[in-house]
Amino acid sequence: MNLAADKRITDELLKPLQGSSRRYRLTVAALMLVVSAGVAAWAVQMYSGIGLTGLNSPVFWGFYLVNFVFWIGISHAGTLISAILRIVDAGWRRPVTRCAEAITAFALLIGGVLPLIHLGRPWLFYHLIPFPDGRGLWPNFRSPLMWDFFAINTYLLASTLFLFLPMIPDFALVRDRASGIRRTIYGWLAMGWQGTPRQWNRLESAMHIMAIAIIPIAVSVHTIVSFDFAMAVVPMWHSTIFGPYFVVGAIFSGIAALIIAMALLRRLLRLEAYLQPLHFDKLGKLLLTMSLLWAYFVFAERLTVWYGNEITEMPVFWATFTGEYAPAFWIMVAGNFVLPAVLLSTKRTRTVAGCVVASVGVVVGMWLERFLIVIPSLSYRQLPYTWGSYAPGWTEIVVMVASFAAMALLYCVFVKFVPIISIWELKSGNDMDDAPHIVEAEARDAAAGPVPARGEAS
Amino acid sequence: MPRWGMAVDLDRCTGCEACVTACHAENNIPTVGPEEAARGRAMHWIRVERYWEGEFPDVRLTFRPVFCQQCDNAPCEPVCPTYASYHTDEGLNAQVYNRCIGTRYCANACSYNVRFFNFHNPEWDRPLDLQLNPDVSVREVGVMEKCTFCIQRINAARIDARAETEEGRIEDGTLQPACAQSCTANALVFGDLDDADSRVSRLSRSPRGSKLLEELGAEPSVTYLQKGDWDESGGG
Amino acid sequence: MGGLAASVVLIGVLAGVRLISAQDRLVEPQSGSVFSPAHATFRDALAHFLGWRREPVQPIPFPHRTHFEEAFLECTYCHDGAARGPVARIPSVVVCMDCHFDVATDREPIQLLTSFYESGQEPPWERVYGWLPEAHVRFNHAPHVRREIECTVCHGDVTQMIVAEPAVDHTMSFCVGCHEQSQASIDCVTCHY
Amino acid sequence: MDRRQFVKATAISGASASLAACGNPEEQLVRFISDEPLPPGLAVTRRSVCPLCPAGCGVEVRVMEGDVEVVRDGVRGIVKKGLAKKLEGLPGHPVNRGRLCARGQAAIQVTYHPDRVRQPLRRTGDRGSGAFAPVSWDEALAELAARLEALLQDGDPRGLRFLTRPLRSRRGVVISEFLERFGAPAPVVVDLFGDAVLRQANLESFGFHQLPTLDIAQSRYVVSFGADILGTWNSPVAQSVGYGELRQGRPGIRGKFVQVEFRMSQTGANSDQWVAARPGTEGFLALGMARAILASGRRSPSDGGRAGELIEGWSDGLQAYAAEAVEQVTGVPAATVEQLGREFADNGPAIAVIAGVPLAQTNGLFNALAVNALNALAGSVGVPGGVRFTPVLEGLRGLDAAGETIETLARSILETPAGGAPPVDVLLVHDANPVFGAPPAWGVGEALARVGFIASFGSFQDETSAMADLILPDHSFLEALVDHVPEAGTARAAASAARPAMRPLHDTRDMADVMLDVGRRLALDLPTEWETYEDVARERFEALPPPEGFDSAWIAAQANGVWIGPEAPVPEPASFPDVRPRAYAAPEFDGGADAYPFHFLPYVSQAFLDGSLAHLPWLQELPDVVTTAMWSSWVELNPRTAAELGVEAGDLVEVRSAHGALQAPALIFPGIAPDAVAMPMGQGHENFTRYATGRGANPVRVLAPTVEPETGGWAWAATRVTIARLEGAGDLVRFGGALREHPDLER
Repeated sequence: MNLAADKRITDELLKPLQGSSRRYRLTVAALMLVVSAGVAAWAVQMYSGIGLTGLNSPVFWGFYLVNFVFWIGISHAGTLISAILRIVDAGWRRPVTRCAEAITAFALLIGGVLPLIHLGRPWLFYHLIPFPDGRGLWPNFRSPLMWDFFAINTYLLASTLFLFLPMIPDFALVRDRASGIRRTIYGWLAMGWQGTPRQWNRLESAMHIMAIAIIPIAVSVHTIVSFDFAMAVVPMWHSTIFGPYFVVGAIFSGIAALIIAMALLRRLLRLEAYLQPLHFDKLGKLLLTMSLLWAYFVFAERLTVWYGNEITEMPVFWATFTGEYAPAFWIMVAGNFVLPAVLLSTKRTRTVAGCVVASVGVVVGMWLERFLIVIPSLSYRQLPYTWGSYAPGWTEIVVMVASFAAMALLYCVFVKFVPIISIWELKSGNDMDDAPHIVEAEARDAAAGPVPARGEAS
Repeated sequence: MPRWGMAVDLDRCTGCEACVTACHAENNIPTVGPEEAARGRAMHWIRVERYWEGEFPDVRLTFRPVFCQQCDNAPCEPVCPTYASYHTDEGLNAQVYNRCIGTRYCANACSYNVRFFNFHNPEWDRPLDLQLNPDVSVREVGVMEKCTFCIQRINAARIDARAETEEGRIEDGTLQPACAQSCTANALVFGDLDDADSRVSRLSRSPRGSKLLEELGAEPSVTYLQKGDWDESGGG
Repeated sequence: MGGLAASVVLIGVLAGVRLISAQDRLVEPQSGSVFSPAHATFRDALAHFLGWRREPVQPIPFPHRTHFEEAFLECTYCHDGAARGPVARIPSVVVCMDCHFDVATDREPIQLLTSFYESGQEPPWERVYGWLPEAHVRFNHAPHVRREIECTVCHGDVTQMIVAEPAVDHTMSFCVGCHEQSQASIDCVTCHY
Repeated sequence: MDRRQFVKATAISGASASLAACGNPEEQLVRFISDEPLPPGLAVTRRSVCPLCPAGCGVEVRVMEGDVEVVRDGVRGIVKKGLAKKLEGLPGHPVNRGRLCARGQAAIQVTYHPDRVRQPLRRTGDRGSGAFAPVSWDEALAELAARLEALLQDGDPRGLRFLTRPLRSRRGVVISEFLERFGAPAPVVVDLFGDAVLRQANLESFGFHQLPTLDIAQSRYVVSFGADILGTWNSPVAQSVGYGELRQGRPGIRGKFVQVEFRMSQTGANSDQWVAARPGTEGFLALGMARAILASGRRSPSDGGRAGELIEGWSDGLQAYAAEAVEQVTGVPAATVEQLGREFADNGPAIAVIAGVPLAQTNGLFNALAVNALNALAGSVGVPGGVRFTPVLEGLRGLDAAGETIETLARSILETPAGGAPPVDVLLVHDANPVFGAPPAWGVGEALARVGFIASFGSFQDETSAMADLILPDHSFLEALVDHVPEAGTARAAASAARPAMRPLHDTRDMADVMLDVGRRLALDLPTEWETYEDVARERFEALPPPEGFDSAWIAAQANGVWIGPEAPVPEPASFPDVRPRAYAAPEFDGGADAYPFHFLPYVSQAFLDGSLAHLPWLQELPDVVTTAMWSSWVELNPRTAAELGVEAGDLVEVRSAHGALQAPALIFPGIAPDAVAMPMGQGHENFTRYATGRGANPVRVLAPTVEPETGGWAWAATRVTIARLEGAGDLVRFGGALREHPDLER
């Protein structure tokens, strides 16, 4: 690759960082408004009590936890794409990784706040933190919620690091082109990056260690989230399959979210040259794989419940299969299985648009899956006298909308400050031949002037 | 150290619900009003479940008082992240309101659904608040609450017993939670399960006895004595 | 024997309620006025959360030391509930007037005290110790007194104070420390229910 | 947060937790000196009697010191008062034996009710509008005395009437004596869902004009014809205590309990055998059982004694009541009739009891006489384990319905031609709400509107006291001296007496003291020693034999909460009325079966009784045990009927009779016959405190004014109705979920 191509990539990818359009500012303002509405709803709920939600006895958990599990699931986008693909050194990952890692960090932030919103007395959340004092009080380490607390914090820390490390060379790049306060801030973020071989070496090995370490963390996080349910003797929660089922579902929804994010970025930031149909094709295949895996788990779960015919589980089974929750169930099956299977099995429909449509189906389906796990089981517990139902309250709906807005907002802000495609990784890629656009540019540049030896950038 | 338990004789229980009101009076349980009740937030630490069987005219209706079973192996306890729900030395599932941050996990874990949550601050139209029992906390918004076996009475009885005798033993029958005290048909019997001679432990060993949702393995401290059958020989 | 018991009971019954009632009217509740265990205002909630509090200000600088050293009054003479039950109680001005009808009537504070009594009011004593309802603490003096735990352990040497001061911090660690030392129960529901 | 500072914060502890003023000096109120010295933080036990139903359960009142916000001489402040905190059954009371029902537990809320009338009120708006303004007691009493004085001046003392609910205390004597000295007719006792029919039957069969005491504890077989013995009827706590013993109180012996009714009540749910008999045919079934006993030779007709002789065909072995005929009439299978008869005779002591729907029929008296005859045949009357009668204490006897009823009173007022002076000029109302409880056809509301002057002693504004010109609020029972003589529920004579458990919270006065005061103002010739009601109550107690260790029964009653009479021999009936034997007549229903296909079976609500307790929030939120409904009223439909009408649970339906219509949500109820609908009484108040006003529907609105012809008792279960589904859903709040414990697993 030549210098001109490098420069071209750098220029194109740094473009979003240089100023913003009116449309962009309006979008951010609108998103901030929605997020503020969510914060306000939470404030009102704290003042008035969690009774503003639709929660009741017996449905003590509702939309907040549905969205919590949903967002934690989405957060698995980064892990798989980035870490696994890094480890196996799949070349096509390069334009995709940062996009995915950002989803992880933001989804975790959002997902991590939701259980706090869900608390009856959120101002006392510090009871979860272990600290010694004369009262002899500790949090209860036997509680899956404590495991959650630690797992999510660990994952948040790790994924933030994992996102941050490969950004350092790019920060340095921005630093070198910036002036004034921006230069100071990016200088601080670049942590003295000079691009020495020693630094590259360190970065590479750190990335490698993180990539390996974060996979078990990610798997454990969603396993532990599944344990929040599986540990309780609630019909259709108390299941050994929940750990892997949740992890698969998480990765599934994460890929779908990633595809949607990529499609949006591609369109809005004019990154068609970098996020190519090739990437969608590969992610589409992955999504299809996960869809089949997910379907397998759902089949296994429901078959065993149906065949086992336990008196306490069947009311939940039938409520979701033919009863009041059946519409949600069948939309979920359509979105999570039928749609991806149809659209993604053939090359002809595995286009960018096809992938996006399938992904939207999956995101909706996976949200419904979380809903179908949390609500029907609580509605139909062991004693039929206690059966009840649930409909969300206004704060729950506002906060849910705000959580989606928060994701969009964080992303909007992120792309303005950080190159959303890892510039150095793209440059270092040896598979750029795959990208016809780059090859063409190279050819044009070659015709224009002398070309330095390839691969010397590092 | 005593291990508190209860025996519920379903053959005696008439479903009169004296226990329900007695519990409200003793334990400062708020009335939530019609709108909140319609949302499924009514609080009754003890309730009388009713189940229909058969069709008219061969129809049966059975009652079963259900309240916290004070399980030995309680599912509500390990799930609480702050130890607000924990096991006392005397075998009670205690709820410490101070520690409760309102995750409501315990309520999900409890298969008997006997935990109640303060979705809003409880309110008493003045001067109804003058009736509140000063020996019992008034719980605020965001806190889980449940049957305590009238822990305030247990503590008071223990203090009295220690003042009176050296070993401070609470004699069987001197201590009753409000529900058992009001029970018109004497269906609820409370006492020390570790005292082999106490009424409750004798009833708990009855062949008519069983535990609610026994198969879940929560090992409740409450024994239900099933309805008897009448036969003309006069036995039962 | 039975007659004796009966008359004892009867005295109890008859002493229970005298039918002459002061002309008290219950305060009319304001519209929608409710009792709530939470804070009345946001300011209260914040002050509670952050632990802001006001030092107690007493209407009369009650000299505990004088009453102990010169009048030879035991703590339980005035705080008569301590040995019997949960609440030690701040004595009524009626108890003060038992003596102060005659004693030290020339002093200004006593005149103030008498004026409170004559207007049918208690002096607005402020509590020095105590917990908020949200602390859900139930403390019973009687078993502690029966265990012969000196008042000074928890209240400092009030006999040497003029105005009672919060000499001991009634923190949970303070209670738990003592309970652990004396092998009393530290089960949560011993105090929190 | 800093824990140390947190704990240091000053606070108002447990007993005064109700005051939010802590720590804010600007909110701190003056503290008045208390004149009720109570041990701080400790409970004191006082005694009382539950006033909510005529059973008269003894009550233990837990009283503790508490802070009360008051205004004293215009200054707002706080004062420590002794406050009732909890009611518990009085151990050793022969009726309730230390137990107390849900309603009794909730009685404490009467005292602390936010909508209690706090001082005398004078009407300022139209009658029934509920607009009142406070007046002083002096003014109020002067006004009442002036109205009464005017009657005396005009020589029309018969223009005064007194409406009261049945009273089992000497307050009844104060009322009666007052009226007699005044020259007015005897008080009109309002007891709409009462037991006038059964008292009459007991008088005719056994010579006792009172309700029976059921010795269930020692019985081996109990058959109840419609009587809600474990819920609301007679002395439910006493009967429940006995029921517990019947079931599991005796080693090796477990009694059987049979319930005969058309709609499963809470009591019916507890039966070992539930028998659905058509309303009004229960007496026929009882005689079918008697016939089976006679035919089997287990008993002879002479065993029935006088009670048997009152039934036509008795001495001939009741030929008309063959099992097949019984099946035809009642719908109960012939084999069941034979089986019940055989078991009843073989498992003595056995009890048959009748109340409720079977008596609220045009043939109610016959049904009661039939059951009495069955009891007599089995030898169950006056024996342990059978039907007994509590000895009557002369002079302490209560005030029961007799003579003029609210129906005849209303009619006499309404029949006065327009413009003519109505026969009632002054009406005093004590604890009765006939405007709510009487069928509309009697026109009680219209009649009251024509009365010149109404004064109510009500503690609450209700439909009747809203018609009053003057409200003279009574003490609550905890604030008053109470005495009570139970009519039933104990085999030994008993009488309760207790001083006030706490000081009055409001500016109220005891009704009896007010009557005595007015009597003095009018210079009526009342006994001079009756200075206060306490003197009246004590007077007759002093005449009772004191138990061992006491100088007087009055002191004993207060010390123990109850005076219990010596073990007395079976009371001898005073005299028998002269009546002829009777034959069964089919019940007549209002509304033809074609136009009105459903029996309408209202029932006394477990929570609210006849509606007089609908104002208590604990009882509003108490899930009805059979339906789990709270804060609601509802119409019970058989699932099959509901399906035919296309009605689902919660759907709004209209109940229409020939006398009116009402709307209420439907409730699917497996325990009711397909051709009947049932509805609880108690809701549908137009004006009865914030908790009951405008809530649900009042079934009385559609009831026919039919009466039992011989006793004049209201046949409130003799109406037929139609059901129609309306658009939309009703306000049905339920606590419980699924109806069945094992809902179908297959779909």
